[in-house]
Amino acid sequence: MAEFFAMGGYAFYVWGSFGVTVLALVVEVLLLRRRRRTLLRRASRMSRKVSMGVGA
Amino acid sequence: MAVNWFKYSSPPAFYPLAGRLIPWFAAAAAVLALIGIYVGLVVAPTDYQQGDSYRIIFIHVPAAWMSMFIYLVMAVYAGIGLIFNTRLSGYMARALAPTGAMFTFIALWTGALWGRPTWGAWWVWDARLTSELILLFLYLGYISLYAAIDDPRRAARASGLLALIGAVNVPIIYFSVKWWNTLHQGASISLTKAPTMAATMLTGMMIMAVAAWCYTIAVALMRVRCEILEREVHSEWAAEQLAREAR
Amino acid sequence: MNGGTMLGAMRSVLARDLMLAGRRPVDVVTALFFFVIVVSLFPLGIGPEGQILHAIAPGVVWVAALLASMLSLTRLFEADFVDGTLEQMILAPQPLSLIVLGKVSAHWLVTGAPLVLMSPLLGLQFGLSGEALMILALALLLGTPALSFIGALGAALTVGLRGGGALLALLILPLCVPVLIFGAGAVDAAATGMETGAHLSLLGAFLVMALCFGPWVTAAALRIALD
Amino acid sequence: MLRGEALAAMRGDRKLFTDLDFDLHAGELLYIAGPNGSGKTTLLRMICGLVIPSAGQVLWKDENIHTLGEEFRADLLYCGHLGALKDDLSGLENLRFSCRLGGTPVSEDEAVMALSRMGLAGREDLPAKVLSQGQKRRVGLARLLLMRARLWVLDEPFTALDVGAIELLRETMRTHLAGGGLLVLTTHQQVEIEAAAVKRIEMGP
Repeated sequence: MAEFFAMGGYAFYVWGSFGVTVLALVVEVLLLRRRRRTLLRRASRMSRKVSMGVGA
Repeated sequence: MAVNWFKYSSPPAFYPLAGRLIPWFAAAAAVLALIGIYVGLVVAPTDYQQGDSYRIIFIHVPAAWMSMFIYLVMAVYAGIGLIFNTRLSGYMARALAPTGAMFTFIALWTGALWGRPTWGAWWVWDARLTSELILLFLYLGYISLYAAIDDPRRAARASGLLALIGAVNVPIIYFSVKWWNTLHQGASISLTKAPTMAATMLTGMMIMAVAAWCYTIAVALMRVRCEILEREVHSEWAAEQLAREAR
Repeated sequence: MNGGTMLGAMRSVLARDLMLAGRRPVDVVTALFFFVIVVSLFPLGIGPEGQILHAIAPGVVWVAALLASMLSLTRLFEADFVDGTLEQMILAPQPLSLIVLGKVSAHWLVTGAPLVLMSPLLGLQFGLSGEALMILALALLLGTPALSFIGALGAALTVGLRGGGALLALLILPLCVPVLIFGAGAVDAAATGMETGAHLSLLGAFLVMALCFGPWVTAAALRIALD
Repeated sequence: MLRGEALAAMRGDRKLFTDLDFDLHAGELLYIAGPNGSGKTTLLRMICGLVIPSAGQVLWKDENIHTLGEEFRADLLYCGHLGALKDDLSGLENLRFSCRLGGTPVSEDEAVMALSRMGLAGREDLPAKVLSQGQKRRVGLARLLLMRARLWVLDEPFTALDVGAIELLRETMRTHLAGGGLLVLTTHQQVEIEAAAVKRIEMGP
């Protein structure tokens, strides 16, 4: 197992590549989910305001 | 069939369809990526010349392919948007750009990490790497132009035109850079040609490339859904959709 | 609408822009001075060693020419946009691409041509040989109009936007790479005594392409910008 | 002759107007009225072909103006709220350039005559930057006297003009309409113009 992670002495380069790639993909997905959540939160605020306005 | 396509080219019809497709592509991307990584890191044998450092190609090559394909697809969407004046294709082009830029960055990053043990330098003015760098600039230009224009319709059309011009220029730039590189006798070993391609390596790379496609489609669909809702917030269907989902 | 009046519109735009440049000569001189100063700064930054200067001369002159033409192109359509003339140009009963051609020609005559004329003098500072100086001027003669057309496209895409200048550079500089490579390559080849024909013909091909498609695409970009 | 069919426009994400129709024949006048921000200028620019409608189309002689292209633009004269004048050029140079751009080259004498009819006699050679706001407008409007366009589209033509100039402009418009021309304009002033028919579009807020 340790040998696998050592990558024949190239561990830094190989894991550096794979790690940064995974990081970039995860960050992209997280950013997108946050964008969507913000959008929905703003919408729910808006619809609450509208229904309150109707109630009053 | 044709009727169906036109139906889905309108944002209100496309939005739920995209929502249904996302989980499938995301799941396919995850499964394929796991298989690809297993093939690339475990099954594929160590290269006798480069040792294990060559395993970077399982990321690098698919990322480089994606960076170019995405630009091309983006330009096609932009062209459709300009010619037929459809909103959705503009949104799609916009939704692909950040992912394309990210894959370009990954290709550059892994190229540098591969170059250090192989060429002894983090950066070499190799034709492919240099073209990739210029491609990154093209992506950044597209994204900046889109962001700089306030009116969404002008933004989509102007940056779409830029994407088309860029796509026409990419081959010219690539051949210029390649020619320049051979003239100045740059690095001659290239990342893709380096190891003698064993069948397992090729399989691993292909699986990773398909995984990258699925990932790109899933992410682009997620982004286009946000884009549609943000742009069309004032239309009735989008407001209803938002209200339904916000609950 | 016969050919005479079509070219007439182009000619009148060309004549008007030249007249305007004549009334405000500062704008013309600025680009030229910028070019001269940038080129002259390199020896100061690198040191007066003849061999190095000789080797970097083609690249330095070309990059400086590229930056100088970007600098002046930023405002190519801006003034016409602000005072409403651009609207009238789009509504003119002549093809907008011809009007664009007129504007770009005027711009090149005013800012590009002086660079070409000045370049042999700057090449002398770097110790280029007689033949290399000639090729330098010739390559710039073919390359700078192509740069003007590419830059005009960027100016049309960014007309009326805040921070247009930096954005223009970001959009356009990657597209200028081929011209830069073959322009500087021609001079480099001349300086090392190699064949320059291939470089110059490719530069010529870029110019023809820019001439054919540039005005047309720029016209489309202007229509989008004013929508 | 000039027809708008189910026109719609967006500004940003907001709808400015939808389902707007009009029909204008030779000798007729179309007023576009409405408060600021109601989309009057957008509609004018749409009639000229500068703005592409998000739905519907504008027709000239029963053909889409974008298909007609130059043929339509040869019949069109548009004066926007921007004067299209160069500060560094004289009134005369400005006028002659804009006429040539519009496809009607005029001689120096004709241009001088038009400028003096507009009350700018003796000021033809002053650079536009020293002219007053009203004088600049007059230089812009002098085009109306020289160009033979069928369709005039004018955005607030009476702004910054004095009584005499307004009278002159009214007279010019009357002649244009009587000769079978079409006129589309927006204005805040109440100016009566005789025409074969006067139509109005009220833009909503």
